[in-house]
Amino acid sequence: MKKQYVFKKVLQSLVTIFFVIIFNYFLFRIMPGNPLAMIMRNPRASAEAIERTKELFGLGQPWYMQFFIYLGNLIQGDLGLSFIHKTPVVEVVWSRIMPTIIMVGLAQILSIVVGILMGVISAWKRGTKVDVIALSFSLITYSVPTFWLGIILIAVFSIGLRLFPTSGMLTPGKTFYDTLNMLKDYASHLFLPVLTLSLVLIGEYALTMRNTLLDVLTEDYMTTAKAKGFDDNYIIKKHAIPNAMLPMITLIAINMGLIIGGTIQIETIFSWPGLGRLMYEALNGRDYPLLQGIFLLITISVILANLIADITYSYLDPRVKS
Amino acid sequence: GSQTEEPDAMRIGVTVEIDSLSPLISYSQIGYEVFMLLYDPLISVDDNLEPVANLAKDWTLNDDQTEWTFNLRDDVKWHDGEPFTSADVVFTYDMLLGNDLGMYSGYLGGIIEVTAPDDYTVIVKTESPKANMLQNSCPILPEHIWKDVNPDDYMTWPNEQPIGTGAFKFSELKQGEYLKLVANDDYFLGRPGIDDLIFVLYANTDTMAQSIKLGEIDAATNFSPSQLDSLQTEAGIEAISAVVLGFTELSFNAWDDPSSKANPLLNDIVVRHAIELSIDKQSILDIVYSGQGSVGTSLIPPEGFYHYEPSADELRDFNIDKANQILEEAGYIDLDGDGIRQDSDGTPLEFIFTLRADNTDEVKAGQMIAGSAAEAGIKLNIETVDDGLLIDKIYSGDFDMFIWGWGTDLDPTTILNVMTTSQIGNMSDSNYSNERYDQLFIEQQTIMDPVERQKVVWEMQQILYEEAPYIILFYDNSLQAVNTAKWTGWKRIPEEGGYFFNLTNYNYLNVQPVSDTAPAEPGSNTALYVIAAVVAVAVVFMFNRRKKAK
Amino acid sequence: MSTIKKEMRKRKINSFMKSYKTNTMGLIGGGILTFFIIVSLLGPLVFPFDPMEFGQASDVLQPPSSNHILGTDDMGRDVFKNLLAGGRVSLMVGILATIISMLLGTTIGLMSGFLGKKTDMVLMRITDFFLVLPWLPLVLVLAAILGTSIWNIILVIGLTSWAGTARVVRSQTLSLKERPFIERVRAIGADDKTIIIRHILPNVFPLVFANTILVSAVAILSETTLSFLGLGDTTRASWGMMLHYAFQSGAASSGAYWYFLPPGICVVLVVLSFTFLGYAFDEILNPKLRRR
Amino acid sequence: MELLKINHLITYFNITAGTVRAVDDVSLTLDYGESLGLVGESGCGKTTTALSITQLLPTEGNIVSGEILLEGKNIVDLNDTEIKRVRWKEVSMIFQGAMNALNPVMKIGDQIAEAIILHDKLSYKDAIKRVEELFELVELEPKRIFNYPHEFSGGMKQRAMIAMALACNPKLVIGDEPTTALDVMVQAQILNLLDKLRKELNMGIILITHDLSILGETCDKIAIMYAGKIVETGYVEDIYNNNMHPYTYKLLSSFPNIHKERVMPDAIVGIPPDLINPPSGCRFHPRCPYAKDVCSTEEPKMVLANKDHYYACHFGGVFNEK
Amino acid sequence: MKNKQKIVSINNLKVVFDIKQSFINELFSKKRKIVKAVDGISLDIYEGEIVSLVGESGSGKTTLGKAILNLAPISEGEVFFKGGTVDFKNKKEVKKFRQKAQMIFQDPYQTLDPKSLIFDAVVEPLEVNNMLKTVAERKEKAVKALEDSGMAPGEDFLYRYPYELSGGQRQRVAIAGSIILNPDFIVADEPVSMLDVSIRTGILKLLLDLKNSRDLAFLFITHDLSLAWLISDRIAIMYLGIIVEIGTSDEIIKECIHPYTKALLSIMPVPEVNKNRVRKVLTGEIPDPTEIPKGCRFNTRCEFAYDRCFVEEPELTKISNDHFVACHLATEEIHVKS
Ligand SMILES: Nc1ncnc2c1ncn2[C@@H]1O[C@H](COP(=O)(O)OP(=O)(O)OP(=O)(O)O)[C@@H](O)[C@H]1O
Ligand SMILES: Nc1ncnc2c1ncn2[C@@H]1O[C@H](COP(=O)(O)OP(=O)(O)OP(=O)(O)O)[C@@H](O)[C@H]1O
Ligand SMILES: [Mg+2]
Ligand SMILES: [Mg+2]
Repeated sequence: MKKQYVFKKVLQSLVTIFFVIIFNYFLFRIMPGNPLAMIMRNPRASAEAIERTKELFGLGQPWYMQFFIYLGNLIQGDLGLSFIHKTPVVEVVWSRIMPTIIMVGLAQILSIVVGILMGVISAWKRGTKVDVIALSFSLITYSVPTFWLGIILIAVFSIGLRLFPTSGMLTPGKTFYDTLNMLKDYASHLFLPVLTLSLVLIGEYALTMRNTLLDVLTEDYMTTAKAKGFDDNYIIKKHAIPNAMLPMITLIAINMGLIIGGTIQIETIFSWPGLGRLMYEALNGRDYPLLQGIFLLITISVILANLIADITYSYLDPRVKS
Repeated sequence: GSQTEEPDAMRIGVTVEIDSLSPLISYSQIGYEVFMLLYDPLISVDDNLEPVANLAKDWTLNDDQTEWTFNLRDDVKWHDGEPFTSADVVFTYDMLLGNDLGMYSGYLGGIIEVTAPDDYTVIVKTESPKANMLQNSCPILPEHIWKDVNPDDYMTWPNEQPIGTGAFKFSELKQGEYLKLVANDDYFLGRPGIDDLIFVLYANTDTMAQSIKLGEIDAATNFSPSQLDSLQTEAGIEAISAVVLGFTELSFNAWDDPSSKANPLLNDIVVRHAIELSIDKQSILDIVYSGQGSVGTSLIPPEGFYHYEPSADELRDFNIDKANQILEEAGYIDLDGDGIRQDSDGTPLEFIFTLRADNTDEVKAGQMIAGSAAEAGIKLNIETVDDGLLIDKIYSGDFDMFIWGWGTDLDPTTILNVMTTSQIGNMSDSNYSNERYDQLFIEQQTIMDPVERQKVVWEMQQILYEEAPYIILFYDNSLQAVNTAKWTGWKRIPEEGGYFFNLTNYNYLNVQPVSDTAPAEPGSNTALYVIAAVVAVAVVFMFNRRKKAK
Repeated sequence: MSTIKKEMRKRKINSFMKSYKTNTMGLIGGGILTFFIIVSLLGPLVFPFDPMEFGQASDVLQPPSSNHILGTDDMGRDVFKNLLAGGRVSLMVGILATIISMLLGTTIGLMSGFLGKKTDMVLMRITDFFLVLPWLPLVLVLAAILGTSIWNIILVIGLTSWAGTARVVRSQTLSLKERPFIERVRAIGADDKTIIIRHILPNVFPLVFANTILVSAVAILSETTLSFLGLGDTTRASWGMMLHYAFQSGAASSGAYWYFLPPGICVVLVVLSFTFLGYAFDEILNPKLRRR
Repeated sequence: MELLKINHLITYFNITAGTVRAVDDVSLTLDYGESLGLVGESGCGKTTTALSITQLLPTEGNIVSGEILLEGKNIVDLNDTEIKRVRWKEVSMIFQGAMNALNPVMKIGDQIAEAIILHDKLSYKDAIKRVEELFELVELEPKRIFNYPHEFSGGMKQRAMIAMALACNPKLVIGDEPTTALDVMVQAQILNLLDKLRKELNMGIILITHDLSILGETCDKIAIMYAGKIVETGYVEDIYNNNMHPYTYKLLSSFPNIHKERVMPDAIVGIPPDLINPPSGCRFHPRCPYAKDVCSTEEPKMVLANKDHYYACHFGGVFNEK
Repeated sequence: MKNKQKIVSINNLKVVFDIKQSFINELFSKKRKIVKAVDGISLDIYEGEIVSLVGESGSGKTTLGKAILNLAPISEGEVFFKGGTVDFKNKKEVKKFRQKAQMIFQDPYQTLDPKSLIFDAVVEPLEVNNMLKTVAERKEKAVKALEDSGMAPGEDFLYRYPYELSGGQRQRVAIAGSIILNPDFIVADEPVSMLDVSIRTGILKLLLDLKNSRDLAFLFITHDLSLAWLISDRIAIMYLGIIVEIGTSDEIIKECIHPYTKALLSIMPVPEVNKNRVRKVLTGEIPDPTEIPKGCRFNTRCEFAYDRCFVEEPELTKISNDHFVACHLATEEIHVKS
């Protein structure tokens, strides 16, 4: 029965992905602009080179032909050539994907753990000072523009306290003779971007956790659990949190899309060599194939995240029908 | 102990990533800079920007000035140990001539044939005398590498491990992070003083400015004026405003054709003149660029030998009254009193003024221009777009006016070419056409005597200045900073010029580390302690909760 | 009789105000927001500001002084006046974008939930689609397509932020639709239009209202982000554009805190006030939270 | 010694609108193996009385005074840990609406087992064995112990709830409207089951309901509650046949009796009072057809009518006089 | 009874619900799942008559009530109203019919829009049916309807919100809203089951009054046999979508034949002290309506079921004038001893 549900969700996701592919393609086609910016604005370029570049990227073909070629290539895992880099999009994207995954992953884990903890404490101690502090903290971080927060953190931690480097992922070009040193370097570079992104996320997670938990705490089964003689800790852990986690799972998945937006800002501020910045560069350079590739990748990961959330949900919440 | 192990690494902050490691593909300024370090041309320029022997130790020109003979050095080796010979030169030139690819192919215009009578001699035949032969900075590529590349793939072959003869060897390119080069110990002009040369990519200049203060990088360019001010007060850092070859212009759509999508009123030179007269270039320069640069006049920047300075009565300095006067005389009168002048048909002088959103300086300049043009009764409606979209508009001729800039070469040909009729639909971004100008353009390419050539080039600039398809706004400077506490031997080229990005690799070869500087690693240990502390607190917290739960 | 209805409305508002007055969060949020609305309405009248007018070169990036209480910016303009004028733009973007988003979200949610079947399926697919599309990239691309005038920015933010509302309204409508009182109205002979307008809409309204306020917060943040990424309207003096110019001109690295901090703090405060209000209204209008 | 003796219990809710005098001087007694029906209209304080016994009142609810003696020990004075030990081990509850009283994301068997593990210190395996026995006891299939609540029908959930209530062999079970939401047939099944179990296990049961007619077959004693007060209490026979309080009389005659003549019974006019501002004197006087002046001024005292049969009325049995 | 006109006549009415199958399930599962909520019911209701429909939860009582008013999809059969067929495809006809036939719902706490004033709730039927244009007229009508429903003085209640009323009052408001159009027939779906006993009889009395004063006919749905007995002329016992027994109230209470009716009767709580009463508590619950048992659909819970019951479905057979039963035992005249 569950299998059927999973199957259905997978199929639904596939349909969405298909629509995304089409939408994705045409969205970028109706974007004005020309991929030849780089060449065009260089006085040393020759007319032939410009012509040839156009041809190389199939820009001479009618749009529907371009679309079918695109679809055909896509099926073979070929996302085309990046206009700017003149290398396959897959390679360009691949070289930038890990930094983003690591940063986003760490930030997600950190903010989920802290956010949930804060939400739980805040709900449980509703109305107390602890709650007020946690709530204000959540609401404030929720209201701060990501990039501004990043800049301020740099000002405080890098410039003021000189604790962490301002930017990059590793000290550039440095040769590391042992892994510990490298990890140290990596960690110190990771700290600020992860902190920024986490701060932005923690607020939302904490608020949601607090609210759902408050809802759950009013449910009758909480009274039952209390009547059974359990202490608060146990009730929260065993009865309240598992129920309150359900909306969190959906939120975490939905947040994936928003986090990508956050990474664009964070990667720009911290010069983090990830996908967000690549996407922004591609946008400014009108690198359609690259943009399409990244957008597709991001969208598919969001869809997959939602799919995983749905499936996890169906396993955590026995009420989900087959 | 680390002193001996750690190489002397120079980190240079840049804000644009190299677009490709293949000279056939790249069109970027950073690409030009890097290829200059990885490869060598036959002839390069010295710190006076004069031609100087490089791979060619000397050269001769025959009497009718159409055949050049270059004698090559015989002690040059490629980075992979292969010897460098004339075959490499022939191969490179043939490849570029046959394919017309990359930013260097433009230098080879007029060459008919390249031959190698022996291993260390190259003969280049040209159609007619070629004035810019010695300004040809085209890198020589290794035949033994490139011969295996299918000519059909030249446009996409990434040249991931460039092999050159240059002062630096390629080490690694981390997309989105940095490009690392290492010193070529066997460089025929002597090993550079820098061990590792790392171009570090920044996504914004703000953190880049912080980084150089913190010692994370040793040099950088492209700062904003206010950052320059704060960098100049920093000890151990030399921040400069460098004159570079290039300018920022306001370009009109000067396409004099009924099919033009531009506002036809722009074809009236009086209108273009009036707009220029209404622009207070100096005050824009002062406010937007903190005065870093100089007010612009003609197409070729003043540092170049070929720069033409308009005479006093030609000059259109800021003068609102005059702008109003010439418009009045030409019959543009504000009849309906809305502050905007109209032509005799009642069409108002109202234009779309396109600006590049990501260039804040241009946006600000544009806003100031729009403000003062209004005082001359001309309405400029600002629209901000990104580069790609602007290119699109330029390409389709669907624009009135915009601001952008050009970087130029020592030789005037490339930039003069932009205004020729044949470039409409290609490089031309004003759709300007003038027969006399086109004629002179061909002529100047063949005049070997610089003084004679200067006259022709001056006339060309005079035509442009008079007809004003461009308003050259400023020769804006490049704001650069270097760390003088860690490195010595910095030299500005030319005197008012910069350390980098100015067509010579002098500084890369001659800068030396200050011997006793220890590599600065800002607080990476502290960072670890902080992280450890956070983890510890978390663990203690969890542990406590456990205990309570029991 | 209409006087009685008015009386009823008054009673409703009074009871709302009574709950509101005891809600600290709501009071703080309302206070901050009122302050900003008044200031941004009156400020530019008292201190006129034209974003296209520049100061003198000698005025560039001057620290706070008696002439310029918040110093000057990179173009020699008074930061304080800019801030006042910027509030107007930012609030306008927030409110107009929210209206678009709410109209879209509510209509789509209502239709989807009430009509069900195929309409629901199609609309929900579209909604899901907008929900999974990564928001900022989409906004960036749309802004690039449409151009960067303030109206386009409003449109883009409105067009991309309705999906959440639509979802919420739909699920609320679905549950309302099954409620016996709707069945009763149907049995009386009312058609769908009457049911939606007279019964569903008033019942989803509290939810939409609280949501609206939260979306306003998001819209203001969005404008800031877009401007920061260079897709703002350069002819307007919004807080986002101020931050953009401040960042571009290196205000943060060159220590011009007076240029960089105030717009950011204003954004935080206004967004915070919206969020506070949203939470407060949610608590007052959707009283499930109040139970415990 | 009685199993349970409640003396002058007063429980108030302090809310913004005022003080809700939900339980106002309630006294009850219950012996081992005895069952007591607590009857009254909605909102008269039945649930509050029940929750007061195990001190599961929501935060705004307080026991103001009175004592609750469980096997002679006053459990009002117990501290937090002590009362937790009383809950479920001594006094367990079957809640109103079992559908909400079970945790939806936890297997039913586990929900029962956790209470056994907590109070009887059994291993999980032994606890599960006990759950199986309990399932058999309440006529559920033991193989379904690992089902989730939503997989059970309403009646089955109520049985599971009963099994849970019996898990630790409590001395007292409080059933708060255990059958209200159920279908007629299932209601009969559950009532039969409860009756059977009480006799087998010799527990005391308090059965809270507003349906007086179901108590005739299942209860030994009945307490009639009105507006926070007990108005009449006694053995079933006394309540049904010799009732003294007009409210009891009116309530009882609201139920049609298919064995008697078909006459439409009289309704009780009006609605129960607001417990923030209860009527002065006898709280029933505004709805009482026999009320005299004294009823609105003087609160009637409990009067003994028969053995263990008390009523609170100035004019006990007045309705018989006409 | 026979001298009265038939007001509603239902002929072999069936209502089938598709269990919502997703596209995928439809692709893969073998057959469609359907619920035969009402599975062939014929019933006549006469002017001024109250017919009660009694049965366990899920037996299809509500569905039948709704189907009569076309609030549930009819898959087979017809409904005649005052002799004419109601063509449920014609929207106008449905609307006209609805004015004459109204419904009262179970839960008074849910049946009024919390955001509408009592006035609006009562007057809404007039508005949606475009009757009585002026507000004054409507108000007069509303006050009357309220007062007829026992909410006097009506004026006092017009401008209140539902949350300001008690459950009984809300149910009266709902009734006022139903009678304001002067209907001839009302389906009352468990109108008192959510109310306290003390209030119940008031509502029941109101219904009886309305029946008598306006000659209104009711289909009174309940699961409480004693209530049905109290107010109705006839009682129909429903089980799994069909009527298994129907007769006058006294016949059903005193002389019922069907084992299911007997079981229902035996478990009726009675306010008497009777510790030794034998209750025929049926085991288990009503079967899943997607899988109705073959033969007599009561066979799974019937202690008297024999072979025939497992193969042949019994017809509703006349026992006496108004008394019909669908049971093989009854027709074979082997009357079950109680
Ligand atoms: N948490 C609370 N806050 C304020 N008042 C409350 C609270 N819980 C109950 N009350 C009030 O206390 C009174 C008694 O409520 P209680 O739930 O005990 O009644 P009940 O007899 O169990 O009614 P029902 O039959 O509806 O369950 C009611 O007037 C109710 O409104
Ligand atoms: N819209 C629907 N879709 C699918 N099945 C339905 C629908 N409405 C009712 N049913 C099913 O039809 C059967 C009869 O339901 P109905 O509500 O008519 O029963 P009822 O006798 O009124 O029960 P209750 O006493 O609980 O109100 C039930 O099995 C129910 O699940
Ligand atoms: Mg209760
Ligand atoms: Mg029903």
